[in-house]
Amino acid sequence: MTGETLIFEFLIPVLKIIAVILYPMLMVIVMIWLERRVVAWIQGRVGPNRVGFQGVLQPIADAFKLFFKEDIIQKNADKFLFNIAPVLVMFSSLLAFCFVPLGESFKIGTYTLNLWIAASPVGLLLVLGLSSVGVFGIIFGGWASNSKYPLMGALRSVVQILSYEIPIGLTVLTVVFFSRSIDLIEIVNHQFHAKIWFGFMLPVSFLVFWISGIAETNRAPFDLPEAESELVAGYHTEYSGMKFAFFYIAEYAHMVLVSSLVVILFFGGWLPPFPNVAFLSFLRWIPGFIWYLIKIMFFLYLYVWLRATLPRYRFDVLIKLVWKWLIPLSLINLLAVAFIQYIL
Amino acid sequence: MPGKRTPSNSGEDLTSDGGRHPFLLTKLDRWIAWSQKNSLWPFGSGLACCAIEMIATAAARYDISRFGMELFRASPRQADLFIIAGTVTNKMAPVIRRLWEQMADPKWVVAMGNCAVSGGPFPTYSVLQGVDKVVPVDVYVAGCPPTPQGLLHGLLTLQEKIARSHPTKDIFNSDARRID
Amino acid sequence: MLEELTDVPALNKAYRSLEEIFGDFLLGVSFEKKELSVRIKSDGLLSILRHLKSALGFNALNDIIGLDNLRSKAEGAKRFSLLYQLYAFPGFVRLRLVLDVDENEPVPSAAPVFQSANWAEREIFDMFGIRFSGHPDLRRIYMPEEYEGHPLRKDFPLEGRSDGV
Amino acid sequence: MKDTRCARIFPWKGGAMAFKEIELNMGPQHPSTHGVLRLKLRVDNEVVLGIEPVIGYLHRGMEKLWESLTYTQIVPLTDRLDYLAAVSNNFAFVLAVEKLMGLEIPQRGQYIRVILAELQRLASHLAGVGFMANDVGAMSVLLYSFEIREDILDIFESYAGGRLTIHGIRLGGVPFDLDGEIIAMIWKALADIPRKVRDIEGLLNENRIWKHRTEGVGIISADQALDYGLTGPALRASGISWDMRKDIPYSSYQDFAFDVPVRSGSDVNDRYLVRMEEIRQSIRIVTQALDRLPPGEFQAQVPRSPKIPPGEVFHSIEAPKGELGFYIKSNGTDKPERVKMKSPSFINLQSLELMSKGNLFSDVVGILGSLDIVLGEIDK
Repeated sequence: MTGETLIFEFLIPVLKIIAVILYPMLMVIVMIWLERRVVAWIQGRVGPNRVGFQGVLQPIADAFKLFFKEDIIQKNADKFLFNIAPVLVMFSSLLAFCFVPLGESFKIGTYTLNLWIAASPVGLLLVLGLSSVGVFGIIFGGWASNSKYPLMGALRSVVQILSYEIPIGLTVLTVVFFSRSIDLIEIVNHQFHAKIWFGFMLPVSFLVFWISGIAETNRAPFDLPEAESELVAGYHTEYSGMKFAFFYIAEYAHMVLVSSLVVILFFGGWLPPFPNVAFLSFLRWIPGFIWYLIKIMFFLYLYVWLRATLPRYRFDVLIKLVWKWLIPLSLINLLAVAFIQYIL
Repeated sequence: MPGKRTPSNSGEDLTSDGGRHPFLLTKLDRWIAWSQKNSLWPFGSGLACCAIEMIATAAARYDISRFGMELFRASPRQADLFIIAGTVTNKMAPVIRRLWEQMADPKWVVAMGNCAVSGGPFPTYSVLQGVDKVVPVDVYVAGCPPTPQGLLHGLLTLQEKIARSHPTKDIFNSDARRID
Repeated sequence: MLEELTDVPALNKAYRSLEEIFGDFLLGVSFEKKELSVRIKSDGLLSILRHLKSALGFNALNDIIGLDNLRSKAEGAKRFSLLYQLYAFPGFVRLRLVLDVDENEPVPSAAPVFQSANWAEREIFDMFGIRFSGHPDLRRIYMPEEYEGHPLRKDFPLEGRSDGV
Repeated sequence: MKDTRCARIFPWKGGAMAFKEIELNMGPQHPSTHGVLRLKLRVDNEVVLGIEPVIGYLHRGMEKLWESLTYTQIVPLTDRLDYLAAVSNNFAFVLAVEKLMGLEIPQRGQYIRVILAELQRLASHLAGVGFMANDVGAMSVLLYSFEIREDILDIFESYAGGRLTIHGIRLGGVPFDLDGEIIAMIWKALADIPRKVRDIEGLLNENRIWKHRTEGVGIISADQALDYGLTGPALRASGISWDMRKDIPYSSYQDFAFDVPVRSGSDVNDRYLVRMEEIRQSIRIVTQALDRLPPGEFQAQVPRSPKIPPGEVFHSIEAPKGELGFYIKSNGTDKPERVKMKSPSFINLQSLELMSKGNLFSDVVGILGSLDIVLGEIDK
């Protein structure tokens, strides 16, 4: 085995596997810090600024502390499910990142480095599927705690996530109509060839997908499963220490995942903006990965903004919103897009 | 095994002779104490007047989020710091004790206000004369109610106390923090 | 004579009406600091309250106040007094009914007439140990269920009898 | 159960999919019970079938304690009743004692009392609205309202030295005169507050989610409200114009022009809107009082520990939460024979079950927030 093959065949895949864990973690750490600072800024406060430069080490201190906290398992809890729930949530959101491409491939000498781990031809399906597996963790956690508030949180979460899956599926279909592929890389490439991002072609799809995506991640204003003023802490009320941290991190990882999906499906992934405007071609000199991160950060910022601004939905209004508005809207959208596709 | 209690004899081996820890644990001690002091998540529990000042401390003017303490956890399982803000009555005392027991180790208690410290202006049949009769208190903050500055000073004092502590001792010695 | 007693026409009217219908139940009347208080017998309480509410427009029971007259009572007088504060809307007229009760004497509950009497009577039961017959849910309201003694009685020490916890 | 909106959403109720009725315990430690209130809820899935409030977790035995203290010693303890509106408690108690003494307060003292009480009403309503919005999920509103509240607390701090329980009204008048510096601070705060309040309204008033959460929720009709003895903004939102400041004026309130906001929707949103309007009216009152602040004494001559002639009196004022009254029976010494406090929150809380039945569990916290209760004055 030559040194080159060792590097390219063995070392780089291993590094990639490490990276697929590190990348979401890093994003989560940045996101937690960003959220606390941005929410503080919106509310006229300062936010964490004592630990490290401007408080950037705050999430690390939090995680380190949680790691050394006592792990309480209730006497009446279902121990197996109670333990498996945070793992399931964490596992599903991390695994989904395997199929999310981070940028275009580039060449190092003769070797082509792909910024993705698994280029699956059905990547979109896998990501959507894996991101929904997390709901099992929430159900298990809520049920196994053997406590009423977590159970109610879990029940809310099931209904909410199952309902909001439907508009997500329907809107993703419209993207697939145009790209003629459910490979995430192909979808981005198609936006490159089409010279327009799908978000501008299919604004309704984008809006419905984005709203449903927020609901999928249980974030404000759809944070009913963990509504603090009602359900104390929702499905993770009984969790402490590292298991709670898993839920906490998984929620943020899920947000990053949804933002990545929005960017890939509707905003051209790692493509620079205005690819067809000649005098803006210098934007291409910035690596695609940077563009990709900037776009994701924008959508993560929107998450925080919404959280600081809006009150929480009530359960019946939440369900009404999806069944009376989002699903019919996405159905009409689907028909319209299909019709246009047929005519063209 | 963080958090899990190991048999105390192994703990005694590690921390038997006072401050002379093995080098590794000393370093670890410092890191754990650093993280614990910088990420004190208070338990969002208010009892009486002092609770309003506690909220004012978290609000924009005084802003304890600077110290990473703005994550008021509603569930005792996830909190590190129990700010007992207000009068504890005999009816409430068992609840306070239970909430304290529900919190995961390591945990700290700040008695905020004269009522929590000593019963304050209420020497009556229904008021617990000092919360330290039911839970161990780390820092006492006097005042009726204490100003947010006062509470902040109490919290910073607690941070200093944590910085001086030896967390590994507590982890390996299961009886270190137990009081009965 | 009554016009000299109060300067509020609505109160005069109310008292005249009470005197007419429930004359047997009235024990006395006083007008002090612009407040009319009518002392009544406890058997007449419910019918008087109903009459005040339906016919005279005293549609809100503001509060029930309990008094322990242990130290100041005359020989042979009853130990406790209950004060019913009534309001009339519109017009903002205040009327007070006074009721003398002995230690183990049950009082008819006003809760069927005024919803607001529910908790007020529970409070008086808790603090003074006066029982209200016909109350839907007469339990202690402030003190724990198993607590012994009634704190606002004059013979109850301020620090309580036991150590509490 | 009433046929409410939520009963219609769950049409299978009682059918094959009926859920077991479960008991849910909210409190005494819960993020949105405003202190140590405990609610025993009976819920079917999320629909509330019944609520039983359990109080007394903050019962400090105030009324018993007062019987062993002199009148002047009692005044600072009244601060700790409704701790969000400490001055209003002083005000009610002091007025009752003065009525018993037959004491006349100098005009300037009365005006300063009005200024302090109205500033306190502003602070209390702001905190109330903030907590209510926080319960409904709009967390920034709480911080905005606390920021406005800080301006008022600053005034109190420079006036009396305290922030929350300031003991700002004393027997015979007020402890200090309003000097130019404090008046300038009040003017500045009055100029700032309407703008900042508009920020809060901009976040909530036309917000669709807010409207979903508050409109048609927690309804109590005018008759029921009277039957339960509701007072304060909760009663005025049910269409009954009752404000002690207007109807039985005390402490020179008849000198000021202000409106009593009344709404007829009697839901959570109306209670919120009434509070917001009252904030504006309070600003009007303070402006007038400052403009016409009469010169002269601000304190009547009162002995250090006055002996009150025997008698009994009941006096009530319009506190931010509702009608706050004190019944005092004196026995001729410097200590009262009995003091009974008529607390508005105690009465208002009773109506919670009526308002919440048939609504969703999430609405209970909003309704509780809209009642704006303070456990200190419920439990005494």
